[in-house]
Amino acid sequence: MSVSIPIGPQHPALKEPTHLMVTLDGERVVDIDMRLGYNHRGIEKGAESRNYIQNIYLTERICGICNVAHTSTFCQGVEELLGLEVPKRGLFIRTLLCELNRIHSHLLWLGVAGHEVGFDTLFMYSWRDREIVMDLIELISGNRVNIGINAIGGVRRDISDDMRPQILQGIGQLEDRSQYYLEVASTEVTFVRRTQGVGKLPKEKAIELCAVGPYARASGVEYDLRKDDPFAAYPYLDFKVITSDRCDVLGTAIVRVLEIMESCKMCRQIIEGLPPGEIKVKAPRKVPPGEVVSKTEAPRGELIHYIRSNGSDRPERLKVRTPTLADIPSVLYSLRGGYIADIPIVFAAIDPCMACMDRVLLLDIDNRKTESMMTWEELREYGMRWYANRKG
Amino acid sequence: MSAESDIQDKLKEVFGEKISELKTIRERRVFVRIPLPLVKEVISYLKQNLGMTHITTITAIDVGEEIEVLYHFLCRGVALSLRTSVPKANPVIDTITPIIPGAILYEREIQDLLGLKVKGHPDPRRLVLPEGWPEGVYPLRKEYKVKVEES
Amino acid sequence: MFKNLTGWSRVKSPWICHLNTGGCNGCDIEVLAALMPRFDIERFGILLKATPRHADVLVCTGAITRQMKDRAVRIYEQMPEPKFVIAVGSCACSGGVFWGCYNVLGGIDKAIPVNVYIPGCPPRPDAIIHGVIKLLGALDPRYTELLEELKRKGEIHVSGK
Amino acid sequence: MTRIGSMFPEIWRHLFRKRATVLYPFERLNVPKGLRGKPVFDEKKCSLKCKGACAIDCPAKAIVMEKIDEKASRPVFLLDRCAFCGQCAESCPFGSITLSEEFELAQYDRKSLISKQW
Repeated sequence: MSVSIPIGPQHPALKEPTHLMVTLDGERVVDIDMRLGYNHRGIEKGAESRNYIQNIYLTERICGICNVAHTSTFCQGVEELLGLEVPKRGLFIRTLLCELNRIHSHLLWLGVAGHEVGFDTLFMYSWRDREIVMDLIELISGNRVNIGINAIGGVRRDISDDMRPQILQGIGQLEDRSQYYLEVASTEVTFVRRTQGVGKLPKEKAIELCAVGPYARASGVEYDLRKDDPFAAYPYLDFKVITSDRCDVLGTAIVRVLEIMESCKMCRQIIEGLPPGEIKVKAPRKVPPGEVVSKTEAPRGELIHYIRSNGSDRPERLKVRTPTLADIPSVLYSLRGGYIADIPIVFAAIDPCMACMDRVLLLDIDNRKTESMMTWEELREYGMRWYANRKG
Repeated sequence: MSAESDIQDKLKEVFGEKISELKTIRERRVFVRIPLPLVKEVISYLKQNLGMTHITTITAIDVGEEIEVLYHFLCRGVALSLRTSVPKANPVIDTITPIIPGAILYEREIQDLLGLKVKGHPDPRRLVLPEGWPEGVYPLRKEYKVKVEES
Repeated sequence: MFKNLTGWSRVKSPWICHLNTGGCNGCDIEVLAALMPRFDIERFGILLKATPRHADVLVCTGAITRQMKDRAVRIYEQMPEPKFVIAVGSCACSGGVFWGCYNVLGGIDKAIPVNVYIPGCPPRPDAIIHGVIKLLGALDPRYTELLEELKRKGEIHVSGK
Repeated sequence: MTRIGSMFPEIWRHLFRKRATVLYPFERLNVPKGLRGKPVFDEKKCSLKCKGACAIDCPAKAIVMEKIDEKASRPVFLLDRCAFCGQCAESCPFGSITLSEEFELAQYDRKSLISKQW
C-alpha cells in the first residue's frame, strides 16, 4: 500500500520547474516518476531559423549557469566546420572562462546543497565567496552570468595587463576559501551526516546508465572530457581528474570542491602562460556543408553539440544533449529506496539544471504499479502501523 | 590514430561490405553508416568486443523523405557515430535499451519530436511536449512551420 | 488608522515568491544573489517565501512556456489579494531571445498582469533591487522620492528614455 | 572523522571583519569599465543607409529600423527584448552603437522600454 505525492513544478527545493511524482511506502521512496517539459522551449527548432551569429547567443541561453560551455561547444563546432585555426591566445582566454565558470557553478552548487540539507550558513558563506569569481567574470566579459565572450573564430574581449593582478589576487582568495570548504564538506557534522551514505550509486550502475560529470566521477567512473578528448587549451595545461569511490552524495561534494581547487590551479597556469598575439580570426558568414560532433566538459559533465550545415548561413540541424539529461536515469536509481526527506539533497547531487535538460523526460525503468489514493485517516493509521512493525 | 583505425579495422573485418562511409574526419571522431536491420547487431558487437558502454546521444534529422538517425557512442575515447536512415513512410526503429539502458531518454526524445516509433521501448509515454500538444504533429520535422508573430 | 497601518506594513515587508516559468535560470541565480550577503535585500524586509499563499510579490523569471502557462495563472490566483508581479529579465518581459521557438508564448504578461518590468539578461542583483524599490515607490511615494534624490545626486542613472 | 563545529573558528573570525553587504541604493558597487549595459546610438556616426546591419545580427530581434525616408532608416532599441550582448555594437560597420554602463532600467510598462535616441 503506498501513497503517491506530486512535488509540483513550483517547489522551494527545486529552483526550477520540474514535476516529481513520488510513490511512497511510509517514509521510504518506492518509485519516482519525473515529468519535465515545463522548461522545454524548442531551442533546436529555433536554431534552424537563426544565422550562426545569432545562434551563439541562443545556445548561450540554454542554461544560465553553464553558458560558456555551450558557446564554446557551438563555436568550436562551427570553427571545425569552417576549418578555422583559432589563435592560441583566444583558446587560452576561452579556457580561462570555462574554468572560472566551473568554479562559480560548483560554489553555487555547494551553497544550494547546504541549503537543501538545511545548513544555511554554508549557503550564505559559499555564495558570498562566489561573488569573488563573479567579479572576475564581470571584469573580463562585461556580464556576471551570460558571458558573451565566445565568437566564431576566437574570443571577443582581451585580457589587458592591468586585469592580471586582480585575477591572480581573486584566484588566491578562492584557493584558500576552497581549502576551507573542503574541510567543512568533509568534517562538518551537519553536512556529513545528511549526505553520507545517501543516494547510493555503485560504479557499475553509473557506467550502465551512462552517468557523466562529477556525479559519475564520485562513483569512481574515470571520465573527464578535458583529459580524454582535450579541446580549447586543455592540452597545454596539466591537471588531474578527480574521482572518489564513495559513491554517495558526500562523494559528489568532495569531488566538486576538489575540482574548484583544480580549476584555480589551471586558471593560474593560464594567466601566467598567456601567449601574446591575436585573439580572433575573421569568420565568413556562410558555413560550407558538413557535420560535426563537438564535445566539451561542462561543469555538470559531458556536453555534446551536433551541428549539420547546408552551406547557407543557417544551420540545418543543431542537436544539444546536456549533462543533466545523462544523469537523470542514475539519480532516479539512487533516489529509490531512500527517504522522502533526502529527495531534495539526492536530487541536487547531480546539480540538476532543468533549463539544460528539458529536451527529454524519463520514467521509472521497471514496470509501473498503480495505487489508489488513501484518505488522511488511513494514511495516519498506516504510518503508525508501519513504524510499529519497523520497531518490533 | 591507433584507437580510430583499430575500431575501423574491427568493424570492417566483421561486417565487411554491409557497412559503408567509414571515415575519420579528425582524431577521435569516426563516422560509419550501417543499414537499419543491422543496428542492434552492430551495437551489441561493439559492446561485447570493444567494451563500449557509454551512449552520448541519438540525433535524428529530417532529410526530405527519410529521417536520418545517428547514434553517438563513446568507444575507447573515440566519439563513434553510427548513421542509419529510416523511410518517412513508416518511421519505425527498434529499441537498444536492453543493450544500453542509458539510451532510454534519447529514444523517447526522437519519438516525441520527430515521430519515430521505437518498437519495444519499455515506456513510450509522451516526452517533453506539453499535454495539449496535438497528436501527429512533430515539431522537428521540416514541414512543421513556426509562425513568428511580432510581439 | 488601520488602513495606513496595513499599508505601512505592506510596504515595509513585501514577501516575495519566486517562480521560474521556463527560462535559462540565469535570472534565478541573480534573484538568489540579491538575497545573499553581498546585496542582502532582507534589509528591506523582503523574504523569499516558498508558497505563493504567504507572498505579496511574485518574482517571475523566464519566458512563459506552453506547459507553464496555466500553472502560472493558478499560482497567481493563489496569492492573497494585494499582489504584485515583477518580471525579471528580458525573457520574462518579452520572451527575449526565444522568439519563434514553438513552445514559448512570450513574456509573462501573456499569462498574468505585470507591474514592473526589469530588462537585462540577466539583470544585475542591484538592478533587481532597483526594480523592487520602483515597485515600492508605486505604493509609497517616499520611495520614488528616494530614487529621484539619488538620481539627482548622480548616484543611479535612472533612465526615463 | 566528523567534528562538531568546524565552522566556529570561521564564525568567530567573521565577527571582526568588515561587513560583506553593499547597502545598494545608498552605497554603490563600482561597475567595471566594460559592463554591457544599455545600447547607446550615436546618429552622427551612423550612415543611415545600411538598412540595419545591426538589426540582422541581433539575436533577440530587439532592433527595429524606423524609416526616415525611402533610403534612410534609424534603429529603435526595444529594451524589453534586448539581451545586452553587444553584437549590434560589433556588427555595425560604422561603430555608431556602443554599450553604456547603465543597468538600472526597470519600468512600469513596456512602452517606456522602447528607446529612440535621437
